[in-house]
This record gives sequence, C-alpha cells and structure tokens, in this order.
Amino acid sequence: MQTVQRRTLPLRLPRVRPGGLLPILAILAVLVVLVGIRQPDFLSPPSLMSFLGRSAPIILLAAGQYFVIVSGEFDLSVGSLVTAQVVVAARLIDGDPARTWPVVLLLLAFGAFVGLVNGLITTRLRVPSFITTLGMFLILVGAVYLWSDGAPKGGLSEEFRRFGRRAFEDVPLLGRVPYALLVLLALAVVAVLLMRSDFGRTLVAVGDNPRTAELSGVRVWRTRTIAFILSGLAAAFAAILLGGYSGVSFQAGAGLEFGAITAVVLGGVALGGGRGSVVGAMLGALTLELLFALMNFYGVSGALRSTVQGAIILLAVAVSATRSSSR
Amino acid sequence: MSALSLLPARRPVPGVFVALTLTLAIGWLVVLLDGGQLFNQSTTVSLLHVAAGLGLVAVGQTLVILGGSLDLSVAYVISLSTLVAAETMNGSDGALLPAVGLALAVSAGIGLLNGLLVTKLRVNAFIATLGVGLLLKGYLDNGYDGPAGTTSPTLVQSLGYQRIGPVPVSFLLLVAVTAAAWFALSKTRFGHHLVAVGGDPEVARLSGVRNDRILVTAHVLCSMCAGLAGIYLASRLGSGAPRVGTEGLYDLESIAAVVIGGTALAGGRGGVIGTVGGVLLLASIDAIFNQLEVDAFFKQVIRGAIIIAAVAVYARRAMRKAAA
Amino acid sequence: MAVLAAVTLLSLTACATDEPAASPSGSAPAGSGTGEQSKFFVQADYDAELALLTATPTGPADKPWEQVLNPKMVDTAKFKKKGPHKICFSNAALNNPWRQVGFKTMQAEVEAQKSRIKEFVHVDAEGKDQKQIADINDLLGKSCDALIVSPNTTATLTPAVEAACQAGLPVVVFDRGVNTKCPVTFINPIGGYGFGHVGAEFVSQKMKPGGKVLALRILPGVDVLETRWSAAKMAFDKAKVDVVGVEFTDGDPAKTKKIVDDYIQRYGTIDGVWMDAGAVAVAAVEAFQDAGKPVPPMNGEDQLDFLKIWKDKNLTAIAPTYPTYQWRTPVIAALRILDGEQVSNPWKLPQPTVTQDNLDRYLDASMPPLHYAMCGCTDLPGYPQRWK
Amino acid sequence: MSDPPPTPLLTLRGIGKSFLGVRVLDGVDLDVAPGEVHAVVGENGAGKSTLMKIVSGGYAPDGGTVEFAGEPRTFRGPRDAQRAGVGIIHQEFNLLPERTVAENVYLGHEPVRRGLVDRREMLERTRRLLDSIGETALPADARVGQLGVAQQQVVEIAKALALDARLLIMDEPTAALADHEVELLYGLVRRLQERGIGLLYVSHRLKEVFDLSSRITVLKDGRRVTTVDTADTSADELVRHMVGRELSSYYPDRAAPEDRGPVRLNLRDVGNRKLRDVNLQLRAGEVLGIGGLQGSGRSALARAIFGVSPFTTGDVTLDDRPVRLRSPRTAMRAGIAYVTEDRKGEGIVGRQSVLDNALLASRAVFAARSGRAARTVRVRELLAAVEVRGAGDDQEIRFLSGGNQQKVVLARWLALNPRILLFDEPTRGIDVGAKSAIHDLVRRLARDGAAVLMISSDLPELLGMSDRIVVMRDGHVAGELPAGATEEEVVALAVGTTREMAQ
Repeated sequence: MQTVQRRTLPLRLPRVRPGGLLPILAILAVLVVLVGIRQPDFLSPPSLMSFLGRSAPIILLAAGQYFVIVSGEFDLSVGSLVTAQVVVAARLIDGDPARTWPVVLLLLAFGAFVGLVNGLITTRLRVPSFITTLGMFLILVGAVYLWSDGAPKGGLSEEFRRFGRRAFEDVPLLGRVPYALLVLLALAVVAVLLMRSDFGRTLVAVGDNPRTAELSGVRVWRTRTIAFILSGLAAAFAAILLGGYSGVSFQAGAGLEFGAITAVVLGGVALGGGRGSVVGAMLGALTLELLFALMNFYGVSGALRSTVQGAIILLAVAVSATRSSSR
Repeated sequence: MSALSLLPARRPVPGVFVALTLTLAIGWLVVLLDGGQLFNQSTTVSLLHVAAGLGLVAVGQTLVILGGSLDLSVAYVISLSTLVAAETMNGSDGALLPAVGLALAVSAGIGLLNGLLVTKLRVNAFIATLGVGLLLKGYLDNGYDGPAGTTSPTLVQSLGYQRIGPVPVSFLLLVAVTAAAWFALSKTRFGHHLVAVGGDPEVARLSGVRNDRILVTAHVLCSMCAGLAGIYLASRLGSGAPRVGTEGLYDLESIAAVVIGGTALAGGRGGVIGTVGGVLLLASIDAIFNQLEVDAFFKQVIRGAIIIAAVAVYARRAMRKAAA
Repeated sequence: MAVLAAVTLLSLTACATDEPAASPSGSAPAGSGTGEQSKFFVQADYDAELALLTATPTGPADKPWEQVLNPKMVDTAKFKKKGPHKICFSNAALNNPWRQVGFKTMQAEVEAQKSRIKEFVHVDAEGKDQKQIADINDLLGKSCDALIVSPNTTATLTPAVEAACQAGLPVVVFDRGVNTKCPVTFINPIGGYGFGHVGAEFVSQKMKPGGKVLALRILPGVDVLETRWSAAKMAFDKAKVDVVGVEFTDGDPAKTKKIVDDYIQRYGTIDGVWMDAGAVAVAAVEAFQDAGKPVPPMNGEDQLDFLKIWKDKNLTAIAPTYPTYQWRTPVIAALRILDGEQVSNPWKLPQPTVTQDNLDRYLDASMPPLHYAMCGCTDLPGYPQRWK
Repeated sequence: MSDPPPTPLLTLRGIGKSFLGVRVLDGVDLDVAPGEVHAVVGENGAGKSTLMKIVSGGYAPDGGTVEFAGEPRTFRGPRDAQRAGVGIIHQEFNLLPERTVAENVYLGHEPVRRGLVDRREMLERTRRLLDSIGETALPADARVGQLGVAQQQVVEIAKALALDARLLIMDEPTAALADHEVELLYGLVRRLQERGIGLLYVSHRLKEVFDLSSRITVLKDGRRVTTVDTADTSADELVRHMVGRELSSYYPDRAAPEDRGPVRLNLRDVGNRKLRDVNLQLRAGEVLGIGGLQGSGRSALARAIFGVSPFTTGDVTLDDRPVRLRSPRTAMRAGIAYVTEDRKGEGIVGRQSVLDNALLASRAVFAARSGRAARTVRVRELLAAVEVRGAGDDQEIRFLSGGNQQKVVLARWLALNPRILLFDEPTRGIDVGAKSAIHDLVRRLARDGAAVLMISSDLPELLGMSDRIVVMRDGHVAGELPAGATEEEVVALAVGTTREMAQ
C-alpha cells in the first residue's frame, strides 16, 4: 500500500534527494567528532594523511563497485581479484625492481580483462551478475592457489611497494602526503569527471531503465561491460596500493567485495541501479574505514566489531530506506 | 553441460537432473579408469551426508529466493544453531527435544528479524541479511573461542551416523524437508502466494496477497531450515561449532545450488526439487574429485565455471522461450 | 511459537548490544587487560609443556623429527603387516603457507620411502569439519593400511577418528589432537603453551617494566592458537606488563598494519608486540617503520620473511616455532607401526626456538619469503625446488 | 435509465485526499447503482486514479464517506475491498506471466480443501467462470505469458469476477486493446451489467464512454465538475467540461500536395517473424498513419524499421540508397527516431532529470559530433520549444505528467534532427491539452520536411492526423486509404472481409 502511495506522489517539495550526499556526510561528521573526542591527535594533519593513504585501496574499490552497482549489477569478484593481483605481482616481480612497471601495466590489463569477462558473461550470456561474479570469485581464488601451489611465492620489489607505502615527506602544513593518497585523489577526480561525462550519465540511465536506454541507441551491454572493466581496473589499482601497503598474502583481498558493496550502499547508492553518486560511494568507504579506526580507539573488542559494523549498516540503510521516496 | 539445452522446455524435469546423471556417469567411468570405485558404500554415504547438510540450507534458501529475496545470514544461523542445540543438550538425551526446539526457535527468531528488515524497513535483502549475519558473527566471535557443548548421544547415533543401507538418516531428513517444502509450494496458499510475490510483488499485493507476511514467513522458514542444518551438523560433529557455517561457505554454496537447480535469482520461477538436484550435483563433483584426488583449488575453479555455465544455459532457454 | 521467537530474538539482540558497554576492556584498560583465562587453559598441560621446553629429547640429534621428548612406548605388534603399504591421509586443509610447506615435506618423505609405500592417498577437507568427517568415512572404504589424520577441529573430529579406530587400522593423529585415546599415537611438538610462553617471556623481559604490550592474534577458536595465547597471558600477568590490546587480524597484513597504526596513535608508543602466529609479523614491523617509530621487542615465527627483516633491521626479536618438520613424523610413525615396532604415544617432538644467536643458521635467503625455516626438509628428495 | 435507482451500490460523499499538502481530491460525490455503468472522465491528473484507488482500498481518504451496499465502509487495503465485493482492473495488467490462468484468477483466494489448495477445483471454477463470460476457448491451465493481450484482459476480468465482485472498476480497460477486441469487451461489460454488477468505467476514449455508460461524471483538478446522464450530453459538451475547449480545433491542417516530398523510406517485400511481404513508401513531408488491430504488425513494423527486431527479408532503401537497419543505433545514424508506445517502460529514465532524459540519445549515438555545451544549449531550447510545463531541467522526470514526459521524449529525438520519425501511440494516456500540443508538433515536423509514420489505435486521431493511412492485418499490408477515409473503411480493412482474426 505504501509503495503505490509513494510511486504516484507528485513530489514537488524540496527534500533530501534520495541518493544525495547529506546522510553520509552527517554520519561521517558524527564519526569525526567521536574520534576527535577520544583521540584528538588523530585529526592532526600527518596522521589524518596516513589514515587517508591507507584507506585509499578500499575507497578505490568502492568507486569501482559503484560503476557496476549504478548500472544495475553486482561485482562479487573484486576481493578475489585483489588477492590474485597481489599474488601474481609478487610471483612475477620476484624482488626484481626492473620488472615493477611492466608488472603494474600487466596488472591493470589483467584487472580490465577479468572485468571484461564478467561483463560479457553477464550481458551476452544473460547470467545474473551475482552468479557471474560469484563464479568468478571461486575461479580466481582457486586458480591463484592452484598456480602458486597454495602459498604466495616471490616477493614485491620496494619500487612496487612504494606506491602503497611511501609518502612525500616534510610537506608544509600536511607533514607527509602518502603516494596512495595522491593516486586516490587523481583517480577520484577521474571518476567524478567520468560520471559527469556522457558515459557517466548514460551509465546511470542504463541502471535505471535499460529498455529506454537501448531504444535511445545506447549499447546497454557495452555500457555495462565497461562498468565491469572499470571495476576490474579499480581492483587492480587497489591491489597495487594494498600490495604496497601490506605486502603479499592470500588474505590481501579477503572479504573486500562485501566491504566495497557495504560502503557503496552506505554512501546512498541504490542496489539495483540508477541512483547515487560516486562521491557518495567513496565517502561510504571512508566512513567505514573511520568506523574501524574509531573502534580501535575506543577499544571495542575485536570480536564485537562485526556486530557494531552490522548494526550501523542496518541502521543507516533502514533509515535512508524508510525516508527515501522511491523503491 | 551442452546436453542441458537439448531438453524440451518443460517444467517438471529440471535440466539439472540431466546434468547430474551425466556427471555421475562420466565420473563413474573416469574413476573406474583411475582404478577406483565411485559407488561403493562409503563414498555414497559420504556423498549423501555432504548433500544432506547443504541440501537442508538450500531448500530453505529456495523459499526466500522464490519470493524474490535472499538470505546471506544462513551460515551464521547454522553455527549458532549448532551451539544452541549442543549447549542445551549438554551431552544428555533428556534435553534432546527442548534443545532442538530451542535451536529452531532461535533460528526462527533470526528469520523473523531478516523478514521484518526486508519488508517493514524496506532494506534490500542483500544488505539486510548481510548486516544480520555480521551481528551474529560478532556474537559468535565474542562468545565462543571454539567448539562448545556436547550433542546428545542419541542424536549423534541417529541423525549423525545412523543409516539405512547406504542412505543416511540425515538424507532422509532432507528428503522429508524437501517433500514438505514442495508440498507447501504447490499445495498451500502460502506457496502460491510466495511464488506470486517473487514473480511480481505489485500484482500479488493488488490481488490481496499479504506480501509482507508471506515474505516474513519465507524468511522464518529459511532460517529454520538453516537451524535444522545446524542441528544435523551438531549431531555429526558431536558438539556446537561456532564457525562450521562459514567454513562450509553455506551462504554462497546454498545460493549456487538454488540457481543451478533452475530457480531464477529474481524470484517467481523454480522449485525445491531442482535445488536438491543442484545440491546433489555439487556433492557428486565433490565425491568424484575426492576419488581422483584432484586438487581442491582446481575443484573450486571447476565449481565456479559450472555455476556460471548452468545459469547461462537456463538463461539461454528462457531467452528462447521468450522468443518462441 | 511467534512469541517464543520474539523473546529469543529480544534476548539475542539484547546480549549482542549490551556486552560492549559491560565489558571492562571497553574504555578503561586497567591492569594487564588480558581478561579472563580462556576455557582452553589447562594448568596441568601448561606445566607439563613448560617442563618439556627444557627436557632432553631421545633420538638422533640431527633428525629432530625422529626425536621424542619423554617417550612412553606402546606396543604395535597387532598392526604388523607386510609391505609395501597403502597409506591414507585425511588433511584438514591446505589453506596457509604453514600447511603447504608441511604437506610438501610430507610428500617428499613419502617419496623418500617409496620402496615401502605403494600408494599414498591424500584427501583435503578444505577446512570444513563436516567434509573431513565424510572424508575419513570415505577413506575407510579404500582398504588403507594406515590412516593419518590432521584434524580440522579437535572436538568435532573426535567421533570420526573413533570410528576409524574401530575399523581396525592403525590411526596416527598429528598437529591438532582429538579427545580420544584410540589412535595409536598422537604426534605434535611441545605445543601452544610452549610457543606462547617463549614469546611472551622474551617480550616482557626485553621491554621496559610496566610497558605497553599489544597482542596480535589471528582468529579465535583454533585450539593451538588459544593455548599459545593463554600461556602468553600467564607470562604477561606474572610480569605485570600492561597488555593494552588483544586484536584479531585474520592473518591479513593490511588489517594488522591498520590496527598497529591505530594503537601507536592511541598510546603514542607500544613497548612490545606479541603474536600467536608469525603470518603478520612483517606487517607489524612495517607498521612501526612507516610510523617512524622504533620496532619494539617482539616475537614472530620461523617464516623466512620475518627472519630476514629481523636480520636486516637488527630487531630485538625471537621466533618460537611450531616446526613444519612434524609433517615427516606421521609417515615415519605409520611405517614403524606397520613394522610392529614400538612407538611413543604421545610422540612429543622438540620445538626449537630461533634466537639472535642461531638466527644465521636458519636464514636461507634463497628460499621463498613464506617458507618455514624449521621444515627439516634439506635432506629430502627434491630440495630445494619442491619448496620454491 | 435516467433516474438513479433508490439503493445505490456505492455512494461517495465529500471524498478528499491530499499528498504532502497537495490537494488531489476535493469533496467528490459519486454513486453507482447495481447494473449501472458509470463513466468517470477527466484529463490526466484530474484525480480519477486516486478516486478509484480510494474505492478499491488502495488509499484511505482524508475526508468524506464511502458507503458500499448501504453500509459505511473504510477499506483497509485491496484485500479488504475485494472481500467486500469491489474488484478493480488496472490499466496495466496485474498478471503473473509464469503462472497459469487459473492460478492468476484465484491468486489471493485459492479454493482450499482441508487446508490445501484444490487445484482441480480451481481449474474447474476458472473454466466455469470463463464460460459464463463467453470465453470458452481460453484454456484454464495455459501459462498467462503465452496469451495475447486481449486474452490477458479476459483473465483480468475473470480474476475480478472470481471474487464475486458486485462493483467492478475498469481503469482504461481498452488502452491495450485493438478495436475488434474492444467489441468483445463491450459484450463482456453488457453481460456483467445483466448480472447486476455495477461498473465504474474510467476512460480517455469518449466513444466507449458514450457506447457503454448510463451516467458520466467529469472530474477536473480533483473536483467533480458535473454528473450527467449520457443520453443528455454530447462529446463536445464533455470535452468542454473537461478542458473548457471545443472539439473542433483538435487536429492541425493536413499537408498540401506540394508539401509532399520525394520517397524517403522505401520498404520492398520486407518481413521478419511478425511481418511478411510488406511494401511501403514513406515520403518526406507527410504523416503516414498506420492502422490495424493490436498484434497486426503495426508496432512490429515500427520496431523493425528502427532495428529493434530487424527485417530478415526484403530490401530497404533510404533516399534511394539501400540500408540495413540492424539495431537502433544504425537506424538513428540513418536519421530515424522512434517514440515507443510504452512510455514508462521504454520511453523515460524515471530517476534521471528532464535534461538527462532529453540528452540520452544524442549522448549515446553522437557523443563526439558536437561540443557538449552547444548540445546542452540546443536541448534546452528544444525543451522550451516543445513547451514542457511545470518543471525545471533538473527535475526527475518521473514526477512529470504523462504529457510532459512525452514532450521530453520528443525533445530527445528532435535533438538528433531526424529525417524519419516513427510514432507508436504518441498520445496514449495523455490528457487532452497535451494531446493537441503533440499533434501540432507532429504536423509541424512533417511540414518542416520530416517523414512521419504514426501508429494509433485512436481512430479519430488516425483519421484526423494522417495524409494517408496504411492498414495492417496479420503482419502484412491490408490496404491503403487516402486522407478523409472513414472509420468504417479502416475497420473493414483491419478486420478483413472474411473476419478472420489475427492473434
């Protein structure tokens, strides 16, 4: 009964636009205040910088996931893709600095390729993306273990790790600026510009009403496939930063897909497509990371963390779902 | 897999059974050439045990997916249920029935929470059940650092290890639950309404179906199925295990079994018989690969490919049906 | 029914949300902050293991995998059988480097003994209890001469192992145990108490008195890891050090770095780090480096990446081990049992510690970073290629 | 028929309803007697749908009283209203394509024996129900997805009757029907009347209203303008009540012979799964009307030209050059535009802004052609030119009225400077005012040299707008009529002399 009521409403009144940034900014502000009360040092530029730097990979993943979700699909394979990328990078570089750049390029190509396969299976074979990417998740994890006999081999070069680990030191005002943060900012600008471009607007249209888009000359399958490729590329960037930050391990990407999807939803993006902004998605990821840091500062027991996380997600999404006018 | 598409597009025999028969036939042959025996007693028993655990969860999952929803919290419900059951029993047969009742009640309560979040608060099922799963994870991680409680010996002997010929009692339980679910779907108003809600919620609502109530019921039943799987696992393991659900990847595997069984992820089409076929297919692949001592990681690759391929075949058929 | 469900639900959500407020570890980290001792802690076992640390093993000195601490021999004549044999192995999982290195070592041992073993069947349970139960049941139908089990979980695998014993074939359990006396022998190194104690004692001695210790754990519920932590807890409580946090890292280096980073933020300085497994040791070291802080006394494990950074950065560190050479022993034990030779039950293996003094002996830069130094595999066929 | 019977089935008094402070209904009175067909007419947004939803339990009114069968009632939901005996047939079908006819008919109140759904009884009852409304050919166990539109309509009606509805609300029941199917509906409505069922009939099509109803209530801006006996009024008068405008100024002038240009699109023996051997020429400057029954291939023709489901046989030439129209993109590049009949499902992107909707096609196909800024300026001009009212460019399009949405869709296509425009039911579900604006626009486009192909089920519109009319039947061209043809001629061609019917 409520649905009909909502659907036919001739809404003209100014109100919080569904998918707007206000709710996520409010949550973020509350968390910043809570952190500030408990740990004022955290808000000093150097530590804030390093926090932003270390959060860069998950923010990038959220942006990548956003492209896929706003086009009406899912990408559950990003976590395993990150793991695969890190393990592949370690084995190929094997500590040799000279191989850094070729491997970086290879990783980007690999990410794009996995996205392409996800996209083509989803759009051309009409397999729901939940299933496609779930299958891809199993395939990637299995393949990378198989390829490396169950234990990561080789090692990352310092040159490779620099992106995720090092920073410009002694920057006035800010102290140190991690490379990862710069990479994040650059890619965030690209993402925002992309969403304002013709492609971005078309992507949202495809997520909202693929039939209309198709009949307006949009190649829906192509647009969605590109979204998957963007997600794969984002995963590649995230893998480069994450591998740099923490080194090689099979745990590198574990669970990141759910983290990214949660972040995107927290940022006001509707599952099912057609609503929300990429900035919201990235802020959602930042909020989630800040939440984890907050729990560290408040000494919330490690085991209870997922409870707090689950409660906050449910609360945020339930509140926005009951407030928003469309479903 | 290609043989699937040759099947006439009739509803009663889901294509998954063709795939299952082929898999078993080919598997039997390959194992035989390898010098083994696929259908000996112990392998069959093991296969059916694996199928029973996953099957109970997947049948419940079928209900929510048919209704257009999804449950990602089942893995945690299973773990919780093993603990509730084993701790209540505490090794004595006297507490058997209360323990089973309590485990099911707790599961039903979680299903109710899932259902209310999805219907009343209109939270997307993916997020709602993921969130509830996280709540439970926290509770389990915080409260338990390992197996706890002891399952009643009677339950271990009966549900856990008793079998009739090569068929374990637990598999018979799965058969019974599947039959009940099939019966509910085709013979009760709840079943008809559930499929309608999954097919088109607006149509169902305007036809006087109480969508929310139906979907909440489906979620409760799904969680109870997961709870039942938990009780079975407790009987198998002899105690409650806080991580048995997540270790077994029951959340994603059950969804995979459902879609391999021909139920549409969007809801409104499919059924539990196909799901059991999907479960048996996954369990057979497990058994065959076990016999051949194929690397577990390779098996995972194959699994991923099969899930995608199966759904692609269904999608092709649906496309052809729409075109015809 | 609905009422009952609602009540359950209420109570469930209530306890899920109330606990953080009630927990003393919340806002005021008082005293040592290690909390209550876990139910895994068994005083007698603890005392026994600590005693074993100083015991002298019997057996060939250059082959620690054949040595036994405090042997208690059992008769195995009834299992005597003519070879070559078919040996079956139900493995809990192959999902981490420790198990990978160990399994390769075991395979190499089988190859070394190939004149006596005609077939070696390996089934991987992929970390799933219920699959391992099914696997064991399955193996019983394959006319194995001996069964080796590395249980995924102690309590839950007990019934399956008992069933295997009843089938009449010799069962050898290693790594994690089972709650039954029926296997012919149970092989493992001294154990978790020893590991945890060695690390914690080192850290609390090397750091300044009353300093702040951060305990990093992989995940709760694994008995080996739980015993390590409970022994460490004893040591820290005795030394009256301030354990400011006990955090689970899931073995994820990124998560580890974030946690350590936040603790450095929160407390300004951390004076010691203890961890229940070495997987994330390097990440913890890097977190200090990246924050521009000196790396405090800490423990790791015998993984080469840690040994390397230890040497390169000249850390104050120690590496208690849980040697992967124990994967050789079950094969040796099974063959001895099938020969009717006496074996010790339990078969306690020595558990060497890597210290500053013997670091160079174990550090082999040519091996992969996640290789375990204590593999005892240098004399096995295929070394070093098989482990690379 | 002129006096309302003493005991009305339904009595509404002073019904009011607001949404977020916007008054949608205000003091509406209405009553329906058993066996009466009471029509409700009014422009879009006049409050008809809201009123129907109040009667059928979809909304609760803010003020006023609902009396049903002599008792004051407050329906707490559709189910409650159904129980009381109020059935509703919506504009869009409410059927589950994956389920059988019987399952659909009895959805929500399946016959039960000993607690279980009695499938046999359900089929039997459905069969009887279908027999009673003269639909003996429709199998009760067929999957609804396989049925044609008209048959689905029958299922909808059977569904309402299965509830023993005493009052049946029909909201634009003919919107999806072709003319001969409308005849069937007439028959059905009369049989329902004979059974003493009261009908509330909402329609844009005045012909039906006059054919069927005994009384007519006109709504405007949420208020009841008048209720008249059908016998005492005329179409002109009704339209005046609805819009305050005469019917005569309805259609713009046709093209003069000298305005007709050369053949722009030439189809020779084209066909696909739904079409065979179609020969057709479309000239620049003309409006070619396409008539025919639903399913006769009218929409299939437009969709084939636009490359949605392309021709598989025959030749197409555009300006004398052979072309292959494989996809919407190739068609658009060739200068073809297509306004679909299903605006909500295929025409708009609901949650995007008016501007984004208008830019959709240019962005997709000609992204690189012109500068973005220039393009946006041009689209803004177009939006102003088509007179989209009451909305800023940033407004989400789903909040606009149907007419305004259609204008935005038009602007989207005009931005491409199309040389051929295909309109499929361009004014369906659009209020009278917006309708004539769109008619003017279509004519203006033709006058400026575009070739226009217009499909319409609305015969007056087809006759009033077209310079030529091609009537289709069974997937091929049944015949061509000049401007000034009569409705009877069109219908005769559409149905065929032997009255064989297309499914």
